[in-house]
Amino acid sequence: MEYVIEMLNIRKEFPGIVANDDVSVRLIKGEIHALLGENGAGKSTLMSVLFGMYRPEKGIIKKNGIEINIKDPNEANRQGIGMVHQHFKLVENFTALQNIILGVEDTKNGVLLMDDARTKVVELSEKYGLMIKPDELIENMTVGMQQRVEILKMLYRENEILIFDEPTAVLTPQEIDELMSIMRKLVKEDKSIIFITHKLNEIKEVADRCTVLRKGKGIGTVDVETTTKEEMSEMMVGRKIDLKIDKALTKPGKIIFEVENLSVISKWSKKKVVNNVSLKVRQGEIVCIAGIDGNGQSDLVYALTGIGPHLGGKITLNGEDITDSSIRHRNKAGMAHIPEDRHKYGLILDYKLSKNLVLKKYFEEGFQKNKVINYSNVKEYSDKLIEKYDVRTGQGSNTLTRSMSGGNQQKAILAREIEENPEILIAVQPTRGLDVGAIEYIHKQLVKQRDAGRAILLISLELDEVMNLSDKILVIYEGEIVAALNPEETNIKELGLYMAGSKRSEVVS
Amino acid sequence: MSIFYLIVQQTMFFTIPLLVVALGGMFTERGGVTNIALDGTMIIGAFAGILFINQTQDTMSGTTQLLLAMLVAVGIGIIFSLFLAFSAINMKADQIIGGTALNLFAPAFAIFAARTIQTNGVQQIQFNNTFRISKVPVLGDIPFIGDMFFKSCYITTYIGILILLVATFVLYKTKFGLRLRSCGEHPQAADSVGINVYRMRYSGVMISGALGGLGGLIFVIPTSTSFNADVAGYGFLALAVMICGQWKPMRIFIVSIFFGSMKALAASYSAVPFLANAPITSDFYKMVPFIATLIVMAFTSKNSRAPKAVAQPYDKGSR
Amino acid sequence: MNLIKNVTAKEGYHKIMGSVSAIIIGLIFGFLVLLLANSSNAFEGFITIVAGGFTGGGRGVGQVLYFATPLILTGLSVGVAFKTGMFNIGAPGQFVMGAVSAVYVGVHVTFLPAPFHWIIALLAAAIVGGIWGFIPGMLKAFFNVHEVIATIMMNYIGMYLCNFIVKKTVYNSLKNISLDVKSSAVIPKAGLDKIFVTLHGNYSDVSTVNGGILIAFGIAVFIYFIMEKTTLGYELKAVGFNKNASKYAGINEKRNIILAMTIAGALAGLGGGLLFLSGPSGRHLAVVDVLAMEGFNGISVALLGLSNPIGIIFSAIFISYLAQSGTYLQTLNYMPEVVDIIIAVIIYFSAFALVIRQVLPKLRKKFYERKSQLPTASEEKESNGGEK
Amino acid sequence: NDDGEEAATDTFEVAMVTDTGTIDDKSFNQGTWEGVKEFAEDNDLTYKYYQPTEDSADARMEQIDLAVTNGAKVVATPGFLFEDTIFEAQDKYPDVKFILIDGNPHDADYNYRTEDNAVGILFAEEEVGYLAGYSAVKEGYTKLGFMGGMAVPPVVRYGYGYVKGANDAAKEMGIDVEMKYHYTGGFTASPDIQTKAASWYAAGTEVIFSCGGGIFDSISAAAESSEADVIGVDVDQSSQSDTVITSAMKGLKVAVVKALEAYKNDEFPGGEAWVLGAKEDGIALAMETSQFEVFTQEDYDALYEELISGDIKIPVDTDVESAKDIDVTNVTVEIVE
Ligand SMILES: Nc1ncnc2c1ncn2[C@@H]1O[C@H](COP(=O)(O)OP(=O)(O)OP(=O)(O)O)[C@@H](O)[C@H]1O
Ligand SMILES: Nc1ncnc2c1ncn2[C@@H]1O[C@H](COP(=O)(O)OP(=O)(O)OP(=O)(O)O)[C@@H](O)[C@H]1O
Ligand SMILES: [Mg+2]
Ligand SMILES: [Mg+2]
Repeated sequence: MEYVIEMLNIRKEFPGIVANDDVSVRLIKGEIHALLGENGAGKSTLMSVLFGMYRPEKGIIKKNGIEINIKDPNEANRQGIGMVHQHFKLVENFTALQNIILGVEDTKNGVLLMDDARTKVVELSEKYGLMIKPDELIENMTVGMQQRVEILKMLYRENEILIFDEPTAVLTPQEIDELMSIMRKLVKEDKSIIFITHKLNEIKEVADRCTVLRKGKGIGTVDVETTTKEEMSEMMVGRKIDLKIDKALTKPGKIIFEVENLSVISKWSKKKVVNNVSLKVRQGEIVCIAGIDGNGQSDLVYALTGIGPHLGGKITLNGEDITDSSIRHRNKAGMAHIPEDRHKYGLILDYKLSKNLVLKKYFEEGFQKNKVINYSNVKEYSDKLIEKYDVRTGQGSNTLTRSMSGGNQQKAILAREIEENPEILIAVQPTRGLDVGAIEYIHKQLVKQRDAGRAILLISLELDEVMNLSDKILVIYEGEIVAALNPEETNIKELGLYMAGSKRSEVVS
Repeated sequence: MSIFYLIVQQTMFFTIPLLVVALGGMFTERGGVTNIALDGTMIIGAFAGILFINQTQDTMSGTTQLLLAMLVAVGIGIIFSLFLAFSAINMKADQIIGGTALNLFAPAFAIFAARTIQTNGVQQIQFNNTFRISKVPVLGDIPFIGDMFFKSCYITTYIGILILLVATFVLYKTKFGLRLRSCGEHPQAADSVGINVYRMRYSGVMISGALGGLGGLIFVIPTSTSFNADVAGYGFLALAVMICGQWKPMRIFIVSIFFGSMKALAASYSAVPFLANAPITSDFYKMVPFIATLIVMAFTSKNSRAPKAVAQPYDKGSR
Repeated sequence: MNLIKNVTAKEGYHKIMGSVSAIIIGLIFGFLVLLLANSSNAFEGFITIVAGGFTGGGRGVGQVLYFATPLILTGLSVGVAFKTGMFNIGAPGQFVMGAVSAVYVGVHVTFLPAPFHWIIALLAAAIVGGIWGFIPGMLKAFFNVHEVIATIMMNYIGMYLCNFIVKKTVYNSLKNISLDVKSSAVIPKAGLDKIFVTLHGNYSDVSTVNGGILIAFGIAVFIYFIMEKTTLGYELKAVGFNKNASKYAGINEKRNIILAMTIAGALAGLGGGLLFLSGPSGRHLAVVDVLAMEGFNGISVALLGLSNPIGIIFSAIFISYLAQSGTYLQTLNYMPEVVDIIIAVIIYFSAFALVIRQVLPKLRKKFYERKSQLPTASEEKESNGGEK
Repeated sequence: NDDGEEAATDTFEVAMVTDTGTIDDKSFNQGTWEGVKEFAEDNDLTYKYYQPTEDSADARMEQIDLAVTNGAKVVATPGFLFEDTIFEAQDKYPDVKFILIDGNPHDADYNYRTEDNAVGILFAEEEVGYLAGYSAVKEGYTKLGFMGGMAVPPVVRYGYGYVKGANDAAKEMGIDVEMKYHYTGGFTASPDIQTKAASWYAAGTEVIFSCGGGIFDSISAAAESSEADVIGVDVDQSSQSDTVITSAMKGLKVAVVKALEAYKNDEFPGGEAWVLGAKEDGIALAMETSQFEVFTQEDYDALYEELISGDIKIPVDTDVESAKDIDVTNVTVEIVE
């Protein structure tokens, strides 16, 4: 067999952990080769080795049968290897064009030749249907657009071997479809693709072969055509997983949380990013706001939780008008919030876990007396939560939060917010970036809260999550609620159409 | 009228060093390293440059000597800045600590070295100022403009303006500038496209060393006849000018002019007829530049934003 | 054995070891400078540096504490701001504004009886210093003005304003310094003059140290308590670590920024009060256009003390100890600047403490692994990075 | 303690303690140091200077203690700031001689007392200030400036003499002169002082009497760029800049050497308070290096004689509140705050 790239017996260690242990992957020219594995299985690490970001402790890499030494990304680039990273490597206040040429700039007498580069970028963009505006700043782009900039970076470098590290995690169904078709176009041009994903549907749809990693070890490579999803899933996790949640029918109670005609003006663009949004959440129901990233969800949540400003409208919690209340007051009135960015908002990473678990409680009677914090009570409380929510850490309550894994950080936030006994829980992308095990756990917790009579407002980009969890779906598009749907009566396709703005209905909430 | 020309000329004495040093600060911060040691760098640069002039003044004079002294100041400034670079980049140390140490070190060293090197064991270094250009040929004859900018001036003023133009060009139009900025914003991104972040950051710090050293020298030359291990805190002011100029060369230029002219006015009010008789004491005039800056800042800072990765050590391994 | 092992496992131990290594490197470097300057006296000079304040006997030790007093407070000032995520270069201005307020009260508010007089004067120092921190705090919280700019500007404004106030209200024109404060406003010696003396013939050389050092200790412990044990400290540090998350948690981040800067200013101002409320033979405010060094030294003190209030006590005493040795170095024909160079080198290397801190646990791990051969490696798994 | 004394291998017989400046401050510290150095080297004595750690009487006393511990038998201390310190030190160290420049020992309430082991040396700065002002006007300058470091007694005396001298010369010549009068607020150079001086020059001032240590650097820098003139102070400053037309000198070095000679010869003038003026040859204008063309050596000598005779009445710091209050007829004094 002709392999364009062979990674053989790769071993890569990090302090205290073996991220890749004797892993081999072989890529055939012109194929889409999927890489499957749980969080932390070592997929990104393996690809970073291929891309020259890390040097492996053991193992060799061959290109077209000849051993090569990829010592840095420059060398990878020379070998025709490009990579779209899981966390985009884009300079936010640069334009698309600047990001694309960065590192491979053409100059004349020391001056950057921007015009030549622009012409080339526009050509490429048209050829693959990427529709990039070269002079737009990254910070003004949607995630999907940013990803296309990353793809253009590879194309601009005329890379033949393209690595996509979890490209679909941040995309909408429509965008995912478009990405798939772009990928197919690319392999038609004789490029070879390594495609990392947790989603078996996607592998089934687009990949030719699939290599599975588990806990740093290579489990095997299979032919996608002839392998079932269940088989692959079992290879990945080592056990059977069922993501379908059995939840009882909802018995909604009285209205707990109500938003009327809320709008938000963006600080940056001065445009209306949330427009006249109204919604109601009742006891014992999960209302989900679905939508493509960048359609005003963040600003809506900031306005609801008091982090950001709002323009007109009214927010009522349990009958009380909290439109202009402070964040602290909202919390006390019964609002809990799982933020979308756990590092930016959710946690103080340099505080130990116990201090983070009382982030919204340290001022309460019992934890504090005359403004002096009772740290033994804090620890006791924290130990209780760690146990109850199965938060896995190195040193229990004293673990520095920064050193915890993403899933466990998320669990800690969940524990903290649920223990607030909130009237309304606003959960924003609560499973972002987590593996199936963690997702399963968090979904179960949310349903449990619903069943206990709490009102939950879920904001999610993941359609599976939306379909599985919600009792009612609101679709947000360009800051407006464009549809209110019943999950029993709709499907992913229809939802996608609303999210993409190509369909609208009269909204009754 | 002559007072007006004088204030313009004096403004340049304050403006140009601030501009040059703040541009140096801009380069290092754009690369992601903060340099609080600008003050120390100025002292070291001025020390080396003035010492050079002092030691060579029997053999040479005039603009050639000044240009050589500037090279010395630049060279020593760069060497000095390497200590910051090593600590901030290689050792990933807290950049404030490294800078503070260098700020402490510079004046102590300048005094120590001056006393050790000079035969009379004195800490001040005397110099003959043979660098003043009383009138630039041709240009000095232009009415008005000539009086303002081409009489009783120093070549350093023009070099300062040249540095501004070059800095703007380098930062925005060259490969180096683009790469440097990416390292100050998102070093991981730079690294992933094969840019050597450490090397870029070293370059940024070294530019700040070069310009800081140079700024120190050109600060001392027009306003004194000896150097006493002190630049009157102008390194810190340059830092403020850089932030106030939002890390952009032209804005930094405007802020330096603003501050420089305030300084010049505040010091020369006693020769300005209508100000001299106002019942205001000199202490208040001296406060004016600082109060004015604060007020301006209050109105212009709303959207001020530092390079994102500044002051954060870059660790290749981290994600 | 186990005790040693446990102690050495503590993070604090590595922090301290980092500082200790820096000090050793600094001293070695200082020795080289001494050799370079005058090799014949180098060894003696080195001994003098190490002996520090002790060279001067009881008085010398007292002087160390005396000079440490303002340093502790300006160090705390910078440290508190650091912990709240801000860099307060404004200690010189806050210090001098505190000083002039204390002196004003000390000279003019004469109806107060003794203990109240100096206490009120100190309060005035803290309040006015606090105002000098409050303004940059406000500007930062509401106008997004970078605190570095604002505090630098406030330094100069404070310096000139102080000169103006001295000249208008408490001026001794014969010496161009401030007037003596009333004796009731002088900070009492608190018995320290009995302890820190060197007998010299019929005369006892009494140290300048006064009760101020006890106040400084007390304040440092108090600040430690505030930062570590109270809700205020919890909030301030939270804001320092992560402004967004603090806001999310309902902490009023603007209020805390202002509060932190105000506390920082009050501390530095208090430092000014403590130093200048001294008798006729003590410090007076001179009318000069020079920023107060005590303020800038606060930055070094805070950094060396890792911004920890207790650490700051030690680092202030340490720097003062070295500075005092500079005085004695003069007798060996060395310039006092040698000591400044040594301090600079120590601070420079203390920044490497982080690296040393990372190396030390590994060395320690190797040591114990070899010793015991037990599979304890897993429990040693220390992680210092994060996802970002 | 004994150990300490044994550890110190060297002792230094002649000591100097500086005030707030350094020994190279181009002012009284430097003058005193030069005297100490010259005398000690000529007489093969060990000598050394000490720099206080801060600006307070206690810190100055600490250095005196240190000097004595290191074997000092005679200590020279320049500056009026030492007045209270020497007041105590003379009692504390009866076996050590103290030479106090620019002041006389007194306690906090200004009760003067000089013991047998101390001598206070003052200079009649107003006399040499007078010479400077007089000669400058005679030379043809009509727009004068005075910049003093700080309004401390010696500087004030220089300034008052300068005003008076200018006035008397103007009166003789029947002309009117203008005088800008300012204290810079410190004895160190700063760009602000340079700017201020440059602005005076630009506004017409022809010569500035630079009266205080380091500020000379700033003022002469301004003079150089404005092609104007400076009068130096304390020592002959002509070598430092071509703009120096003359310097108002006081015999610091001479006085120190004189006192030290007396000490060596066991004739220490303990308890005395010297005031060194024209009569004692304690002051002089630098004539040899001067750039005067009109004002001649003969003019100078005649004037000096007049000063010696005591016919000329010059106000001193204790006579009037401000330079504005000096009784003048032909000078307009403009006080610049
Ligand atoms: N720079 C690093 N330093 C230390 N450990 C690391 C580093 N990078 C990755 N790891 C660890 O190596 C393991 C593999 O990580 P990797 O990012 O390759 O996983 P992944 O399969 O891409 O997971 P995910 O699905 O979450 O992206 C994880 O345990 C991770 O914590
Ligand atoms: N940069 C890093 N340096 C050191 N250790 C790290 C680093 N990043 C992650 N780790 C460690 O690696 C382990 C796994 O981290 P990671 O975030 O990849 O978890 P994960 O396996 O993906 O789990 P989760 O499902 O919770 O995301 C954690 O123990 C974490 O402390
Ligand atoms: Mg992960
Ligand atoms: Mg990954």
